[in-house]
Amino acid sequence: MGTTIKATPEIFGHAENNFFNASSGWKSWAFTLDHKRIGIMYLIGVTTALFLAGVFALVLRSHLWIANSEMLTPAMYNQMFTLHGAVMVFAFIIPSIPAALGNMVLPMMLGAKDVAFPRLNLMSFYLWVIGTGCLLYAILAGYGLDTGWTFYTPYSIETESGVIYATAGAFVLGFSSIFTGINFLVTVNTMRLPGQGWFKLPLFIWSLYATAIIQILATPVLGITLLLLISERLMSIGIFDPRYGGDPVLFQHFFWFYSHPAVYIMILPAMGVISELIAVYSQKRIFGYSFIAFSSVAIALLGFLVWGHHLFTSGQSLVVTLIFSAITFSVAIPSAVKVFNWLATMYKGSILLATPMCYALSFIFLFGIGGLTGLFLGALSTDIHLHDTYFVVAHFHFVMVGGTLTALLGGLFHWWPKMFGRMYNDMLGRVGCFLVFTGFNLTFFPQFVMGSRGMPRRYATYDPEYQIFHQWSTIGAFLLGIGILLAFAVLVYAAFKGPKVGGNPFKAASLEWQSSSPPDFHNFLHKPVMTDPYDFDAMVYDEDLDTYIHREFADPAKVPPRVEPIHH
Amino acid sequence: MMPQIPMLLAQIDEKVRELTSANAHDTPVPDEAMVHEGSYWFPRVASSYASDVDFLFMAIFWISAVFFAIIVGVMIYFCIRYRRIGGKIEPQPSASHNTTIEILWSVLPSILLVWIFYVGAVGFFEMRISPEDAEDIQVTARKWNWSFTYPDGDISSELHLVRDKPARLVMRSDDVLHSMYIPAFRQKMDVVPGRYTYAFLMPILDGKFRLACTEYCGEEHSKMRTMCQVHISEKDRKENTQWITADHKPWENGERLYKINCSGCHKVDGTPATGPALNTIWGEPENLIGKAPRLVDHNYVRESILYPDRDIVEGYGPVSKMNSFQGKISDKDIDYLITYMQYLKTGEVVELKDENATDAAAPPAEEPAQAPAEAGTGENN
Amino acid sequence: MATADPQVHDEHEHGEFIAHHFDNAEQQYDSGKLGIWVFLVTEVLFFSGLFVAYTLYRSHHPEIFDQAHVFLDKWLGGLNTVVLLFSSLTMALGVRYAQLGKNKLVAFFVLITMVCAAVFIGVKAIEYSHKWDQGILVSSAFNYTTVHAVPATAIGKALHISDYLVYLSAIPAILLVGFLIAAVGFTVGGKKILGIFCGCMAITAGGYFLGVVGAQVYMNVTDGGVGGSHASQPILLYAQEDHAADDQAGAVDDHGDANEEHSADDHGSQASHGPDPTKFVRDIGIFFSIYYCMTGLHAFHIIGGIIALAWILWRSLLGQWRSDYFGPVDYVGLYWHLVDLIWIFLFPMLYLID
Amino acid sequence: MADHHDHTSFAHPVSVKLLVTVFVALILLTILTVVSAGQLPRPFGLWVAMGIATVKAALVMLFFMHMFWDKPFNIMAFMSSLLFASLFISMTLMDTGHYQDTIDQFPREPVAQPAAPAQP
Repeated sequence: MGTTIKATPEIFGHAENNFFNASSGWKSWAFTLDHKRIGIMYLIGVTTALFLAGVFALVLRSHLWIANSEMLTPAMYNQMFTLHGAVMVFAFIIPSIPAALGNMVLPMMLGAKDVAFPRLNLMSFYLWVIGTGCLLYAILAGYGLDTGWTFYTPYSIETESGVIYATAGAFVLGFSSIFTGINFLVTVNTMRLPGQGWFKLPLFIWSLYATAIIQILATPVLGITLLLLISERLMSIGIFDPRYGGDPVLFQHFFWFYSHPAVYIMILPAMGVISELIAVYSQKRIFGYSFIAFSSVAIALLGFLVWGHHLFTSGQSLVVTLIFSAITFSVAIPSAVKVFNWLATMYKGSILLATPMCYALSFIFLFGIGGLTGLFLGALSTDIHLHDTYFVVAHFHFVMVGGTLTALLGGLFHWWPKMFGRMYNDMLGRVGCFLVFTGFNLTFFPQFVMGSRGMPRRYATYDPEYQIFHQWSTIGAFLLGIGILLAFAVLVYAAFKGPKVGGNPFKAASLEWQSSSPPDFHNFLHKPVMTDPYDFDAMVYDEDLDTYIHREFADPAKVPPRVEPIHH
Repeated sequence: MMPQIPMLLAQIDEKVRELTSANAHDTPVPDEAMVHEGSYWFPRVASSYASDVDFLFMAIFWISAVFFAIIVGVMIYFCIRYRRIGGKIEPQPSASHNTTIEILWSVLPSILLVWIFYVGAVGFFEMRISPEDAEDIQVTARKWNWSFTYPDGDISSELHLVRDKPARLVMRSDDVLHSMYIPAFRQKMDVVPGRYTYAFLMPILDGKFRLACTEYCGEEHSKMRTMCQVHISEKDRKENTQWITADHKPWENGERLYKINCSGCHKVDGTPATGPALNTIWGEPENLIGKAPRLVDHNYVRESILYPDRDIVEGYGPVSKMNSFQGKISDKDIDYLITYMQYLKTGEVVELKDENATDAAAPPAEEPAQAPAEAGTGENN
Repeated sequence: MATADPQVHDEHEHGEFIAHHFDNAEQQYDSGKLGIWVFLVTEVLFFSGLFVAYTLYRSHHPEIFDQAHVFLDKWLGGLNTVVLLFSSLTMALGVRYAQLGKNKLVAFFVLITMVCAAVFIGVKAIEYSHKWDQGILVSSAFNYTTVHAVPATAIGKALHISDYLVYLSAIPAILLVGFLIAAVGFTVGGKKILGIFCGCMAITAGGYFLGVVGAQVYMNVTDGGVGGSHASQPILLYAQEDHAADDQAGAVDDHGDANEEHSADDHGSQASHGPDPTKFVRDIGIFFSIYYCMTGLHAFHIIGGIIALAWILWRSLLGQWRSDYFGPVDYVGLYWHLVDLIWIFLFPMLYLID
Repeated sequence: MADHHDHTSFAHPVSVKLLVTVFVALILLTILTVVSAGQLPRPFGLWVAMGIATVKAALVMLFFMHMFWDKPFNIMAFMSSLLFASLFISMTLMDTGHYQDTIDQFPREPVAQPAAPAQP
């Protein structure tokens, strides 16, 4: 390692000419086909949705501070929780990791210049904007939406709130999600670097690939479901409307055929992010690569066979209930396999508790609870008791927030220097992580107890017995809010004012780290060297650039010439 | 860490119970016996299968706790043991793959999962399949209250059961989805419009327990709570459920009818809710949407019950939120309700003049209200 | 796909049709091909919801399907099947000639495909308007009256046009006229390719009227259609042939028509076909809810297909296809065949119930 | 210009003869299914009709959609949609079949006539 390395900053270090200043003017963003810019626009979008829905959540929690609160009218409360759920699910969580982080990282991980269909990618973003706009229009136009994010019939047929706007919004958001899925699936299939076999892909790619499969197979069913619901409202076609011989339980089948796999759209990319983080910050080859990879695909496919567990008390038949319960347990295995493999990866590693790793460890803790409490809900007799109580609310928040949001934050901290070429304040980042972790547990742990004691969900007022739990929960929610704010504040500050950083500050080995930070418009100024994404020994430290580069570039003679011009 | 939190929370809980009992009158169903008296995790065990549910819950809890403790323990240990010191990246070599261990940690937990599934399924069938000798209680859920019709024709707004006597709830909804949930019984079943659903109840403990709607059903969803009272004998129950009799004053019958049918949307303390309060309006002119004001008299009340979308009071529109009670309520019942409204307004006790005549005038109207009783035997129109 | 991004300037390294992020034509073609297949997957699953609804109601309420399908005319459905199959053939030929780089032949076959699509829509318009006339609507609005408002005279009958048909035909008529004017305008103005393109679009819009006229003539000649087996299905629900009984039954019989001025002989001419509304099973309208959802969604896909085909036609006229760049024709072709595939199943499911 | 068009390995023009043959087969099958409709005893009619539709679909997919010459992955991707659609149908059908009697027994009151006949 004694050789002096003459790699230029433009290629591997902090690049002054990058995709941010490759072109300028608002049109260069609004009509951009560059996956990185689209990713950043997506990131801004989903973060806005997160904060908006987060404010709804805090309003809800404030209302629930006392048992018979009159802060909100029941009607307003119902609209609040509906919008919180709908915006969080459709406008934030589903696009969060795939569309924001995935867009940023996926083509670069494959050594590609862009996704396969850049225009489809841009269209997906604009559909997201339109769909979210429709969802929000339901509030702004004074209609409100009070069906719960699940739109269960017949209430959603009868209510006077803006169901059509909201369902149209969710419909459009569904297509946004489908287009992202198609794009990613095709990109991974056809645009890998020569020599990059399926088992040389980073596990984040595997998880995004599994996610794309679900997006493609499940989301269209949401589309038709919402279309039928809109028809039902406009013309009472009678398929879900019991007044005309329809079957409300059928709607639930339709809805959950999409929405249960959608749960895995939310969590699978998070698992992929965690696989990357654990490996990089332990500097160890990921343990059981193929098991983690195939468990993603297994989860994606098994996820289609378990939707009926949302219908255990809905009037579903006993036999089908039994089948769905049995298959539900089978999903537990691949999830557990992933957790065990992450732990095994840390074994004998060189663990750096940087902010991303803190989020990764939080993820294991919170997802562990979220996953294990799923057992209570998968088992039939306990589910009868716990169904539609706060236990369920706590369970899925542990998975969705404790899992996905934590992973999103971890991923953002990990790839932030790559995206912006600047480093964040690690100490403040860790403080933010601690606040998120503590606030989260304080918010949702009491809800398990409440639920098990019989507190139903979606209640605007409740028995005073539960008040103390609600108060803990409310305090925790504000703490969680502060934590998330702090995390984003650290990131935003770093993007503009943070110290400049080279192409690969964390000694990561996947391909996106072979570019400069921020990357060039064409992602790479050289042909990236195909390398194992978990072969950390291949990366060597470059003193001049203060960053890690692939050892092949360590010899000046081997640095390839620039093949892609930046400007003309 | 797990054991302390429950203890700590239990202490806090105790304290809150003291504090909250002071303002218990604010709660919709203030009843001391209904305050939480179960264990830390559960309400009281009041049905035959509740203890099985609790057993499985605690079994999963401890299995999960052990796994969770191992995972988090190993994670923390690794973080300390293998932490990066002084910025030197020095991972030690170790295998990155081991099929045996992968298969082991896939298969061993599966065995536990199979056991959990089996116990859950057995408990589930116990909860769902009613024995032959269970009495059928007809349940009607509507926004936002419950009515329970017993085999002898009595109706109540609270569920009354007899201890150790199995009951099968035959449930129907008048409007949207609801769900019947009795935490102390660990029993829950959705009430689906357009069909019947069934729930099996086997009370083993007498007392009053909460009954709540757990499927979101609109504005006052959280007010759709009532009680389930378990009596020690059939006789005891009869005293509580039998009610429209000559012994009662007409307004008393009206009050009970109000509780079953109207209390979800109409208050009697003068506050407006989904519909206008019923205690002040009798004999007063009401402003109607798009129509001249109208006096609240016999005709208007009757019309409002049967054709709620005709004359809508200002402030409760633009369209009526009320379902028609046509075919669901008899003329006599309407008269009872009117006497109740009169009583609330003026305090005067009005006797029904010609009970037999009213009775004879509308005998078939009673019919549909009883229809669910025969429904189990395959009535089909 | 030709790139329009101003940020991309590396065309000297690629063929002009290869987007900057692809290495070569084959990679681009394979990506697009996989993309369209995956898109077809989403289409199949999109329709699957309706197939679920169909399967459930058919298996749980066969009586509804037994009764209700007689309102559908299997000959019109069959005609549409043949039209779509033919369009599939021409589409496949279009793809073939795109692969050979013969742009004029591509344009020709794509135009035929578009015309077939328009004919299909025209026939559907007749089917729909005919049903709306009779009050054969979705479940909640199902309000069947046997006799539609047809004038009594033979000539009046032949010329009779439903109001709904006029509404449905408004947009195609506007398109027809608009494209005709544009075609003439562009041709005179010297923009030959645009002129040809608009002419083709006008022909396509004309295809709609070809379908409408053909199906309307069939309807008028057969007095409301034969293939629906109004006459051939001797099921209980039909009104009895006995006219005398009809007259006694008065307003509740199958002539319970809104138009009171019907003469007696008109009664006679219509009495032999037309189911008796009093004999309908419960929820018969559910069949039509499913029918309208399925065929309506399918028709939307046809219209979307016409738009996509127009894009292909335009590029064929520009002569852009070559043996290493024909992807878009292939992709649109695959989409078009899928629309055909779905119809292949819808036809027996809805029209041919025994 | 690019130098690709000499070795275009990915274009598979199908012969006109084959396409027309397939079309003729499709038309014959269509005629067969229309004619046979209503002629067969109860369960068979449906099966025959759906069987013919499946054969027609197979012909369209294999030859018009070039599946016969396509990459295995594309075929697998498309076929998976059928798998998942049938999963959706079968599980839902199985469930609703079990509780159908609770719907059929339910005494449903007729709904008031719709306010106005729906416009197109």
